[in-house]
Amino acid sequence: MEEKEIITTPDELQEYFINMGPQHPSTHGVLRLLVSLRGEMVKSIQPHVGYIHSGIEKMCESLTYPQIIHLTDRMDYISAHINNEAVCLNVEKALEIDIPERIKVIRTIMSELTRIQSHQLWWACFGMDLGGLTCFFYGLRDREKILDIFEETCGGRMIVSYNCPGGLMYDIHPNFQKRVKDFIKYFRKILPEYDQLLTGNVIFHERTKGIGKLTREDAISFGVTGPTGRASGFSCDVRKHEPYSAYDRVQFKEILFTEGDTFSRYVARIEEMWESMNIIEQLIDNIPEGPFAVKMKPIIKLPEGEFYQRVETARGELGVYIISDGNKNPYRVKFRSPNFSNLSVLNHIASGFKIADLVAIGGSLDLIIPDIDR
Amino acid sequence: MDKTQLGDFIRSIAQNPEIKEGKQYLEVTVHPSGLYQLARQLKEKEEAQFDFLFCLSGIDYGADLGVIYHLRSTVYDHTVVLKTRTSDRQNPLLDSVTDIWQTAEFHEREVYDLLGIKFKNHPDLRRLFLDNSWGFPLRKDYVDDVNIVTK
Amino acid sequence: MLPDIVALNTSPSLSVPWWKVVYDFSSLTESIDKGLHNAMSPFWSTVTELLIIGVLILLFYALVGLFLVYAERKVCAFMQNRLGPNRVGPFGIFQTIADLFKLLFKELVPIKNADGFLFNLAPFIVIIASFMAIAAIPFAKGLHAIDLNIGVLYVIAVSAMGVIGVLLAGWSSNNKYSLIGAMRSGAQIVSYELSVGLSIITIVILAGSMQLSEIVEAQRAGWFIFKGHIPAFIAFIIFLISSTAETNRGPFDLAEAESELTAGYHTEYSGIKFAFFFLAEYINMFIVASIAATVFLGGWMPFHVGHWDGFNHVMDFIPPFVWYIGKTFFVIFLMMWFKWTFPRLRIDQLLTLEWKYLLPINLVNVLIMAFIVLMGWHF
Amino acid sequence: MRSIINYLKEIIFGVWSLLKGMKVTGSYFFRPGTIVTQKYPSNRKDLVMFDRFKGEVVMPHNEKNEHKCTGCGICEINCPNGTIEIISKTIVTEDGKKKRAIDKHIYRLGMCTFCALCVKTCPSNALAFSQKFEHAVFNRAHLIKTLNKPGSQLMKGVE
Repeated sequence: MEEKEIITTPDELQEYFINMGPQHPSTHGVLRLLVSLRGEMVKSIQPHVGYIHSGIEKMCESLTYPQIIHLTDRMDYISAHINNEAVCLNVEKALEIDIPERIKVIRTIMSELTRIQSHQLWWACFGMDLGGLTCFFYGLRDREKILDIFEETCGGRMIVSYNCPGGLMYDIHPNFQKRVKDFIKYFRKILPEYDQLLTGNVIFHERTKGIGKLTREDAISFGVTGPTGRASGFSCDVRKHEPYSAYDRVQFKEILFTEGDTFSRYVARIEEMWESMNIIEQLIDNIPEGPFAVKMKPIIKLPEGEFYQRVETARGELGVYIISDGNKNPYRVKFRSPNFSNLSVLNHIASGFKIADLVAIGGSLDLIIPDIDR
Repeated sequence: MDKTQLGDFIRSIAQNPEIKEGKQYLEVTVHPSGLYQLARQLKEKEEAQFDFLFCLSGIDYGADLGVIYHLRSTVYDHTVVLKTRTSDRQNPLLDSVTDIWQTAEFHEREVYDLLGIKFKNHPDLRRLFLDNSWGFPLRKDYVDDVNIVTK
Repeated sequence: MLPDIVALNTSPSLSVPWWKVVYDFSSLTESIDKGLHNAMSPFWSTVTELLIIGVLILLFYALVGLFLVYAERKVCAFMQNRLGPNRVGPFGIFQTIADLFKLLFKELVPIKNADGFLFNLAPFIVIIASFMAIAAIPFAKGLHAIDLNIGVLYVIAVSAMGVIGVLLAGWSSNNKYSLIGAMRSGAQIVSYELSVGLSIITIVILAGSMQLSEIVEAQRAGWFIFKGHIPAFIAFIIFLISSTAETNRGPFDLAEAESELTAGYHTEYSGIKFAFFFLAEYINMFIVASIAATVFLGGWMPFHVGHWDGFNHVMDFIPPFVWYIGKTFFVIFLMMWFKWTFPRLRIDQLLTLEWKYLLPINLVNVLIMAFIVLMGWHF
Repeated sequence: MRSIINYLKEIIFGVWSLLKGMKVTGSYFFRPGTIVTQKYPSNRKDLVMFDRFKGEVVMPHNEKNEHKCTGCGICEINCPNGTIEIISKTIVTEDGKKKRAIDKHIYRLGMCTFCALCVKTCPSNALAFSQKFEHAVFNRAHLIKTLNKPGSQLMKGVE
């Protein structure tokens, strides 16, 4: 039998590109992923960011320190309060001000509420990414309760602007404690429903287990922090390692997993919601009396030097790096945003999987695009 | 290791580093030519193990352009700040640390985008946020009459 | 010889009171048929009958489509703690009509480099496939557009035709998302067609006929889902799963997975062409639910329990049409429930489910059923 | 044999987990009392916003058409976006002294980010937030508002 030449298309010609984004339902914002595919297999992903680059770092150079805070709201708008807190803590550290206990405790409670509502929104969107639309509405329904607490105390729902250097903008609302307690009671009852709907579901297990594995070494090398990093076994919780505000006096455990797949990233966040509720319960009845803000000079000038503050936002480690030349404006502000590093790992963990998995992995990284673009 | 031990350690492996004990972290300034070697050693030496680059920022000092690396060891939980600066504003060129810490790939692209500092041996040095028609907005001499309004 | 389009197998019983018609439509259809034959030539009477049936089915089609869209929106809203449409009319019942007008008035966006002919043809193929399938469904006793003696085969064959439209739509749109969606849909329907067929064949073995009216008639003593022991129940579950997959719904909506492929094969469609796809999806759901109701749940047969004569009599009092609609909507509700609870599968898992789970179970199930029928163990 | 048992176990476990999920959605379906939708435009009359809600910046006037703004310009300095612009004038008080007072307190709602720095830093508490949140207008020029009412004066005793 004579040998026939088999004509095959070379690998690189079978690849084609598909643009996910800037407007795409699964990217939750204006992120563009240039995905190289072969069939349904993802070969590589090039993230294109910058569609909502707003130059926050440049703007900060011409603003005073209290004015910077409202800009940080707009970076990671889902954990706005924690961003605010990071700048305030940094300014207070630079000025060496002692913050009264009351402020610290309130800030911690607010941070944890922010974390819960952020994870609720993430759960909602993650469910939607995987095709379970009902999750979206349940998540938002419960998030609304926290947003109401924010609205009553801070006057804003997402963009709270509740911190200022030296304390808080206003004291907590008289209803605050009661509302928070009601919420915790309610949410402890609702959270198992999340598990019934999604966590235990066999389809969900199939979709997430073993998908997008990230090893601990890669997590550290890529600087992946937050629940994403902790799901890979990278102990990176700033609340534990460098406690700020009132985290040094509360008991909570750092959620660590070793699998590093989409499912463990999911469970890590669900577990964090339980832990956050524990933290709030420890503090809500023990808010000390005292002033809600320290008297500050009308014009805040930081001493010359460099100041770095790390906080744990809902998505990972946020670093605020202020270089001051002694003026009322900072010389340079750098925000080390968690999402920026988390995005960089996407190509590494998602190539070799299918498009549907890319959506699941992207959802489990919980990217907030304005935080990437800043 | 605490700050003084770290300082001694860095003196032993780097060529004439400029070491300053900052309030928070130990700050080490090195010449660009020695940066890559020092960084690699900081990552690989058994007693240092700075495996986590948690912040990489570019800065315009006015005359010089600089890059600041915040390093932490997840094993020993100690932190060091590496700094380097170059006075070449037209064509600043530094060594890339992407092969030591992979997170540097994006961070260096950001620095290149906003400050115009180029990195040698970077796998994919393109602009990140802005397109090529822009200048380098985080430089202090950047002017933009349309987008920057000051009162 | 005229084609007996209307009411093929019913005995003439013209002496019943008029309200009895809701229990047996055959006398009504028969008398219309007779009247028409007396009034005009056989050719024209057939044409008139065809026209009447065509218009009736078209009306029914539109009404069911509109109602199902509304029902789906309300059901999903209630499952999600929402109100759903509530602005147009009381409880928003005119919302879908408003939507229909909106879609009618919308611009049909032409697509650059699209294959124009196929692009325009695709929605019609999809809608004609569903239109043809609806003709074979027995709505009530004697209310049949066409009662083929291979009705089951016909419905399976015709409803599978819709995938051609989906494939054409995906191919001709000049859009990679559409193409991926269409290819997924092709793989999906080719696989799941097997399960649909086999699970119905399980019941065909039990019923001994492929004629839908006879299958219904055979369930006078008891619905097949009860009559056929466990195999019939398993067949019902498999039919539910695979028919959900065949209609591109629920956890199997990979062809239009909106979080992955924006809208899949109908990404580029707009206006009334999009509405056709949308409507066809709901009508397909209605058709598979009707088949499930007919084959497994006794069609328009009332619910009877053994020798409880009083109870059976009360059940008989409810008109067959209501029984039929009730059963169909029960199945539709189940499908909606699936859709609004489960996350979506991945394409390889979808095929795994079919080839590794449903198909083997189905084959074993057919064997068991054949054995049961052979031994006469069924009720 | 073992593999068949595992196979069946897998199926039963899978179906059971799916049924648990359906229980959640199904139970909500049959409990319309849990619906959380607010019928917004029709519930406008009894819609109460929280009293701290940051709707827009207003300058409260008393019944004698007096406000507390001295025109010091601190809010203008503190505003990060240039939302506030104060146009001042010189007036002659009753005892013949010349004094600075506001002519117009211009507030650009379209630029405001609701950081509350102006309200918080105002030395005479002249500014406040209103709870109005329906800001949509057809013309962008309508978003530029003058906060002091025409003919209003500085309240007595406010320096």
